[in-house]
Amino acid sequence: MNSLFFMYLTNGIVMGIIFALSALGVSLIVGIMNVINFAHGELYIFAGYISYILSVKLGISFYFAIPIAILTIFIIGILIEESLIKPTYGNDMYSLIITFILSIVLQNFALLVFGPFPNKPPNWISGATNMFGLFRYGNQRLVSCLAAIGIIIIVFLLIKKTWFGKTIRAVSQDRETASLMGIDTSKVNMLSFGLGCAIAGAAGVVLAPIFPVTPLAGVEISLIAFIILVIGGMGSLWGCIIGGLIIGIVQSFGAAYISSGYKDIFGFIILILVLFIRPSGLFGRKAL
Amino acid sequence: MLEVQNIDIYRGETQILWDVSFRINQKEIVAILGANGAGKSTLIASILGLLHPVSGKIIFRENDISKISSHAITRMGIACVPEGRHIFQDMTVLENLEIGAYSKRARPSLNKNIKWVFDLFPIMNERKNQLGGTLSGGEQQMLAIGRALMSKPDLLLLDELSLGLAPKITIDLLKTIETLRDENTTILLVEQNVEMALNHCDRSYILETGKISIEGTAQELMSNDHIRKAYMGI
Amino acid sequence: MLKSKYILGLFILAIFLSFPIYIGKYWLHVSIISLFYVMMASSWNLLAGYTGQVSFAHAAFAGIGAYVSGIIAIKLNIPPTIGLFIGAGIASLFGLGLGMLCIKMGGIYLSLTTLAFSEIIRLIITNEYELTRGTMGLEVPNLIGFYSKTIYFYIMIAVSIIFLLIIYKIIKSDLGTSFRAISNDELAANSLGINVIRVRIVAFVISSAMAGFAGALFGHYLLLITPDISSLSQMFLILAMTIIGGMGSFFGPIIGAFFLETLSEYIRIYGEYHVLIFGIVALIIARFAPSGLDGIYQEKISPKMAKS
Amino acid sequence: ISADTIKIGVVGPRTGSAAATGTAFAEGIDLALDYINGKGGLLGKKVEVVFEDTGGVPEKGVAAVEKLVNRDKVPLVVGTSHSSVGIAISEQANRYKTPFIIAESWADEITSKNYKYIFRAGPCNTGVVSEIIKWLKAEGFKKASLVAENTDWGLGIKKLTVEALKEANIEFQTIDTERNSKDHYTELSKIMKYDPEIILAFVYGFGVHYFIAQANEVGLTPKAIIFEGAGPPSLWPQFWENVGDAGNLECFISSMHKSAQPNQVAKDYWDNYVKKFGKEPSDYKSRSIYRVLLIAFDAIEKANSLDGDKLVDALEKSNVTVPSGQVNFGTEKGSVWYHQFQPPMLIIQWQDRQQTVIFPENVATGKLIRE
Amino acid sequence: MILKATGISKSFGGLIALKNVDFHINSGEILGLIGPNGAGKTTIFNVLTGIYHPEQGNIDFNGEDISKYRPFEICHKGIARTFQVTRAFLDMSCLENVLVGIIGNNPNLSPAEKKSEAIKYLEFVGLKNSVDTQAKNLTLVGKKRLELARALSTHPKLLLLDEVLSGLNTTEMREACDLINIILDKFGITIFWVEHVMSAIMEVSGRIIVLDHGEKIAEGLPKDIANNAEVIEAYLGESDA
Ligand SMILES: Nc1ncnc2c1ncn2[C@@H]1O[C@H](COP(=O)(O)OP(=O)(O)OP(=O)(O)O)[C@@H](O)[C@H]1O
Ligand SMILES: Nc1ncnc2c1ncn2[C@@H]1O[C@H](COP(=O)(O)OP(=O)(O)OP(=O)(O)O)[C@@H](O)[C@H]1O
Ligand SMILES: [Mg+2]
Ligand SMILES: [Mg+2]
Repeated sequence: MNSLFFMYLTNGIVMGIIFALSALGVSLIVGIMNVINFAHGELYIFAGYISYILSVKLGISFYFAIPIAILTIFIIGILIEESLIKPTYGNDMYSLIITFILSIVLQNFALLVFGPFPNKPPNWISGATNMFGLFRYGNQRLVSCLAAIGIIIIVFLLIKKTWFGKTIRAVSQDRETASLMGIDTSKVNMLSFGLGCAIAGAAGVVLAPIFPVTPLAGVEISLIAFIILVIGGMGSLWGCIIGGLIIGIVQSFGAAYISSGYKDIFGFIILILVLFIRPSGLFGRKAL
Repeated sequence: MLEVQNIDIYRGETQILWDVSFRINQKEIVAILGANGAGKSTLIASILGLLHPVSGKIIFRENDISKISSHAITRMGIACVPEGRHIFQDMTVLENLEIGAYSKRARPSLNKNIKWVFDLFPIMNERKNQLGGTLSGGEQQMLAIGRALMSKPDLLLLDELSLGLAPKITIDLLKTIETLRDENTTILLVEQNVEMALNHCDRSYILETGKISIEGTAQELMSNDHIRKAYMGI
Repeated sequence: MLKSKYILGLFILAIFLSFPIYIGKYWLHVSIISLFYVMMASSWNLLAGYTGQVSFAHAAFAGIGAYVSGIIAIKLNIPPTIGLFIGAGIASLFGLGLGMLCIKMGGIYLSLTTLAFSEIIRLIITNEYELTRGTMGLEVPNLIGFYSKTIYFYIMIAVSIIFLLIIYKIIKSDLGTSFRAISNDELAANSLGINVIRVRIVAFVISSAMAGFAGALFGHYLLLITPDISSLSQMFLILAMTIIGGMGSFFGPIIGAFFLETLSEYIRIYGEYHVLIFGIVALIIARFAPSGLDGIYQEKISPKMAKS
Repeated sequence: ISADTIKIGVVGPRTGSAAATGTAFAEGIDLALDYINGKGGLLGKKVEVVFEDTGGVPEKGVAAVEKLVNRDKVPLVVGTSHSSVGIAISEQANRYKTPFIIAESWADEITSKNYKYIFRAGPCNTGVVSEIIKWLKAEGFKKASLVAENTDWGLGIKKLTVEALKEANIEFQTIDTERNSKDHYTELSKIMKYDPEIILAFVYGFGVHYFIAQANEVGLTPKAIIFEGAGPPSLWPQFWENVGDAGNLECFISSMHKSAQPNQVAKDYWDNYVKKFGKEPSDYKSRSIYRVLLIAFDAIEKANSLDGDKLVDALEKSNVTVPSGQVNFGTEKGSVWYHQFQPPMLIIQWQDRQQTVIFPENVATGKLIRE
Repeated sequence: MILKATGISKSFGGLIALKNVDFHINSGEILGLIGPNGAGKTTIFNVLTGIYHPEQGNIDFNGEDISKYRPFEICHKGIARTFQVTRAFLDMSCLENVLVGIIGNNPNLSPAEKKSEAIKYLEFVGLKNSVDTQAKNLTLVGKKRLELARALSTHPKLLLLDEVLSGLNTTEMREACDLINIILDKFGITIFWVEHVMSAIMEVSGRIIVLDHGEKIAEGLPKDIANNAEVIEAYLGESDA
C-alpha cells in the first residue's frame, strides 16, 4: 500500500509540473496581452513534430533539434500575432474566436501533413531509476521534469525581474500610454506573443519523448492548460504552477482510488469547486 | 524648441484642428487655453504622434516629427500627462513610475528620480505597492505627473494638470513647475482654470473651435476683455 | 422599401416551403440539417453576438436536450413530442447552474469554464455507458408514429421560425439594450438599476433551452444520438457558421448555416480537407470581414443597389 | 441507375483518430478496383467506388450512408471499422434495405441482431476471444491482468473475456483505461502489485503504445508478456519509435501475415500490393476491405442484379475465395454467427522486431519467447 | 432627513479608507463633500451605491438599511450617481445610454415614451445635438454630461455627483452650477456632491462635510468651513485659490 501511495504521489507531482509547463505559455499570453491563445496546444504539438523530424528523419542531434524547434515556433508565433491577433487588440472575445478557429485549422493541417500516428523523438536518456527502493520510475520522465522546472524558473525570472517583463505588462494594460512612455508597443506585443508560443514549443519539445505527439493531442494540452488557468487565476504565474500541481496530484490519486475512466473529469471537478469558492481563481485578482 | 506649423488634424472624417501654428521656446511655460471641445487634447495628441497631421509640420529641435510614431517621439525627450491619466491599472505605483523611466536616457537616474517624485508627492511613497487602478482620482493624477517626470523630459506636456487635485496640491504643483522650468525643462500646459494658468505661464495661446484665435504673454491675455468674459466669468 | 422587403421574405419562404416537392430526398436531408444549424447558430449568436458571452457549451446543451429526450423516451416511454420540452427544460436548468457558476466572472473565464463544462458532458455521456450507451450511440424513437423526411422538414422550419421570432423580439426589446449596456460597462449598468447577473443568466438560459430543444429534435430525426453531438467539433461548426454569416447580426447565423452546409456538400469529395477548408474560410472571414457575409452585404452590396 | 458504371459504396474513417485505417482502406479499394475492372468489370459495366468518410463517428457514418443510398444510389455498401459506427450504420442500411457488408467492426451485437441486410466478413468479438483463450490455454498461462479501454468495444470484449477466463480457470484482475490516455503509471502500479504472467490489453488507439513503453519503465515487462487485442496498434508504422525496445516480445492478434498465406488469392493480393505501392502492407486493414469488396463483386455477379433482396440471396449463398479463405456466411438465426464469416486469426509475437506467428500451431513460424 | 449613515468603516487590505464616519443628508439640500486626494470621498459614494459594502455601520435611506444591497437595488431605491472617472457605454449612442437608465427603473413605459424621456434628459444637460452620437466620440466634458443625464433618467431621490465640474472653465462652471440648482428646484432631487473647485462648492452647497484620511474632520456652513483652521491645514492651503 505504502509503495503504491508514494508512487501515486511522485507521479502526481511529476505530472503536475509537466502540466504547469504545458500551461505556462497560455498563462503568460493571457497575463500580458489578455488574449487566450486557443492554438496553444497545436503549437506545442508542432514543436514536438519539428523536433521529431529533425532528430529522427534528418538525424540531427537533439541538442540542436531542440533550439531549432523552439525558434521555429517562436517565429510561427510572431507570424500569427502579426497576421491574426494584431487586428483584434482590445477585443478579447474576438481574439479568442480567431485562435479557436486557428486551432482547428492547425489540427487538420497537422493531420494532413504528419498523418494520424503518434510521433516520438528519441529519449534523451534511457532506463529507469529505483526510487527509494519503493518503485521504478522512468529516467526520461525525471529528466523532462527537471527541464520543465528549469524553463519555469527562467520564465519567472524573465517576467518578474527584467525590464522586458515590466514593459510587456505595461503594454498589455494600455497600449497608447505605453507608447507615450517610449515603448514600441507593436514590437513588444509581437515579442511577447512569440515568447508565449515559444514556451508552448519548449513544452512540446521537452515532453514529446514521454508523450509522443499526435495531431489531435493538442486539444487535451489546451484543455488542461485552460483548466489550470481558471483554477490558478487568469495570468498568474504562481497560479499556473499550483494549478498544475493540483491537477497532477488529483488525477493521479483519482485514477488510482476512484476510476481511471473518469481520470480527466477530476480536473473539471476541481475547477467547479474553485469557481464556487473563489470565482477569480486561487491567485486571481478580483476585478472591480 | 517645438514649432507647430499650419497643421490640419482629423479624427476619422471630422476635421478638429484648422491650420494651427504655434511655438514654444526653450525654458518657457506656454499655456494652451480654450473651451471644452476646442481641440486642446487633440493638439497634444498630434504632438505626441498619436494623430498625424494631414498637412503642416511639427518640428522638435530641427526634426520633423509629424510622421514619426509616438514611441520614437517620446524617446526624443518629450513626456506627457495624458488627459484622463491613463495609469497602468494593474501595476503597482512603483512599477508605474519605473515604466516612466523606460527610455534609455532616463534609466541611469531611476532611483534618484523615484526619490524626487516621492519627495514631491509623499503620499505616493505611502502607496507605492498599491495597484494603480485602486488609487483615488487625485492620487492617480499625482502618479501620472510623477510618471512623466521620471523620464526627466526636455519638453513636458500637461493636459489638465489640476484635474481632480485638492487646491493645496495644485498650488504646490504649480510651484514645482516653475522650478522645473528654471531647471531647463520646457512646459506646455493645457488648463481649464484660465486664471490660474495665466498666473503661472509665460505665454499663452487661445484655441477656439480648432483655430488659434489669440496669442500673447500672460499679462496681455489677463487684460483681454474677451478672455475675461468668456473664460474667467468676469 | 420596407414592404418590398417583406414580399421578398415571403417569396423566399414560399420557395423554401415547396422544397419537398422537387429537391429529392437527399437534399431534403441536407436542408433539415441546415435548419438544425440555423437554430443552433442563431441561439448561440444571441449569447455570443449580443451579450459578448462566448460560450463553448452550446453543443453540450444540445447534447443534454437530445440525451434527456432520448433516454426518457426509451426508459420511461415518454412520447418524444413531450420529451423535446423536457429535454429543453433540463438543458436550461443546466444553463442556469452553469450560468450562476461562472457568469459573475464573465469574459474569458466564462469561455474557458463553458469549454470545460462541455468536456465534462462529453466525458459523462461517453462513460455512463449503461444509460447512454457511450460512443456506441443511443438509438432513439421517431418523433411521431411514422418516419417522413417531409414532415420533419416542416417541423424544423416551424421551430426555426419560432426561434428566430423569439430572438428577434429579444434583441429589439429592452433586454437587448441591457445586453449591450452590460457588455460595454457592467458596473455602470449595475449602478443604473440593471440587474446584471439576472440579465446575463436570462440570456444564458434562453439560449441553452433553445439548444436543448434543437438537439432533441435533431436526435429524433437522426434516430441516433452519440457523444459527438456535444463535441468541440460541433461547437466549431456552430461558431464558424456564426462568424462566416456575421456575428451579432440577426441574419448572419442563418446565412452562415446554409452557406457552410451547402459548401460542405460540394467539398465532400475532399474528405480530409473538409474541416480544413471550413477553418480557412472562417479564418479569412474573421480576419478580413469581421462582420461576416451579412456585413459584406450591408456594407458593399446593399448601398450599391440602393444607389442604382 | 447510371448507364455505364456500377457504383459501390464504401464507408471508413478517413479523418479522426483512426484515419490510418481510412488510408489502408483506400489502398485496398484501389487493388480491388484494379482486379475487377481488369477482368472487365461487373455485368459488363465498369465498377466505381464511392468512398465516404465516417470520421470514426456514428453520426457521420449515418450521414455517409444517407448520401450513398439517396444521392449516389449505390446498391450495396461495405466497410467501416469502429463498432459504434458499424452498429449505427447497420440499423440504417437495414431500414433502407440496402445490403451492408462489414469489414472491421467487431461488436457481436451487429450480427446477433440477425438483420436481413447486414453481413459481416470480418472478426467478431466472440470469435476473437475464443481464439485468444485457446492460445492462453495452449501456453498454460495461469494469471492474467485484463486492461480494457472504456468504450463500447473495450467493455464488450472485456465482458466476453472475463467469462471465458473464468471458464478456463485462469486467475485474473480487470482494469479500465482511457483509449487515448498517455500516462499509465497508475494502472501499471496496480498491475505490478498483482504480478501477472500476461497482460491482455484491449486498447484500440495509441494509448497502448504508451502503455507498452511505460510497462517496461516500471519493470513490468519483460517479466510479464503484453498481449494487445486490437491488432493494428502494434502494426502502426510508428510502433517501434514509440515503444523502443520495450516492444520486444509483445504479442498481438492479426488476421494476416506474410508467411501465413492460405491461398493463391492471398499471395496475389500481397504481390499486387507490393507492386502497386512499393512496400509491404503495414497492417491487415487494406486486405479487409479488399476482402469485402471481392465478396460484394461476387454477389452482384451471381445475383445478376442490383436489387437488395437478390443481393442478399446471393450473399447468403456466397462461396467466393478471398485472401482469408472461402467465404461462408452463417444462415441459422439466433446467434452471432448469422450472416457472419470469421476469418482465421493469428497470434503474432514481435521477436527482435520481426513478426513471428506463434499460434495456431499449423501456421506458426516460431514459438512464444518469454524472458 | 433622507439619508443617515452611522459608523461607516471600510478598508482595503491594510489601508483604512473610511473610519467610523457619521453623516446625514436632509432632503432638499445640496450637501458638499470635500477633502484631500485619497481622503475617501469616492469610497463613500461607492459604499452608498452598493459597489462596496461597509465593514461596519449602517446606511439608513428613507427608513431602510441599504448597506447590504447591490448596486441595481440601490438604484431602484432612488440613489443615482455619476462616476469620477466616466463610465459611459462607449459603443452605444447617447440616446441608448440614457435609455439604459430608463429601462432599469421604468420598464413599463412604451418605447415612444422611453425615447422622449431620454431625449428630455439629454436636452436638459445640453446634449441635444448629440442624441445619436456614439458615446466614445464625446469629449471628457460631454461624457460627464451624459453621465448626468443617465443618472437623472433613473428618477433618483438622491443624486451623488463625483467631480462633475472638473475640466470646465469658469464660465462653463457657472452654467453647471445653475444646472445643479435647477435639478434641486425643478426635479426636487437632493444632491450630495464631491468637488475640488472651492468657489463652486462654497457657493452652491448649503452645508459641507470635510473628510481627511477617512475621518470626518469638519461639518458646517460653507463660510465656517472656509475659515476652519484644520480644513485649511489639511486641504485648502493658505492661498486664495
Ligand atoms: N476619438 C474621437 N473621435 C472623434 N471625435 C473626437 C474624438 N475625441 C475627440 N473628438 C472631438 O474632437 C473635438 C476636440 O476634442 P478635444 O478632446 O481635443 O477637446 P479639448 O479641447 O481637449 O476639450 P476638453 O476641454 O473637453 O478636454 C471635440 O469636438 C470632440 O468631440
Ligand atoms: N479598491 C481599492 N483597493 C485599495 N485601495 C483603494 C481602493 N479604492 C480606493 N482605495 C484607496 O482608498 C483611499 C480613498 O480613496 P477615494 O477614491 O475614496 O479618495 P477620494 O477622496 O475620492 O480622492 P480624490 O479626491 O483623489 O478622488 C485612497 O487612498 C485609495 O488609494
Ligand atoms: Mg481635453
Ligand atoms: Mg474621488
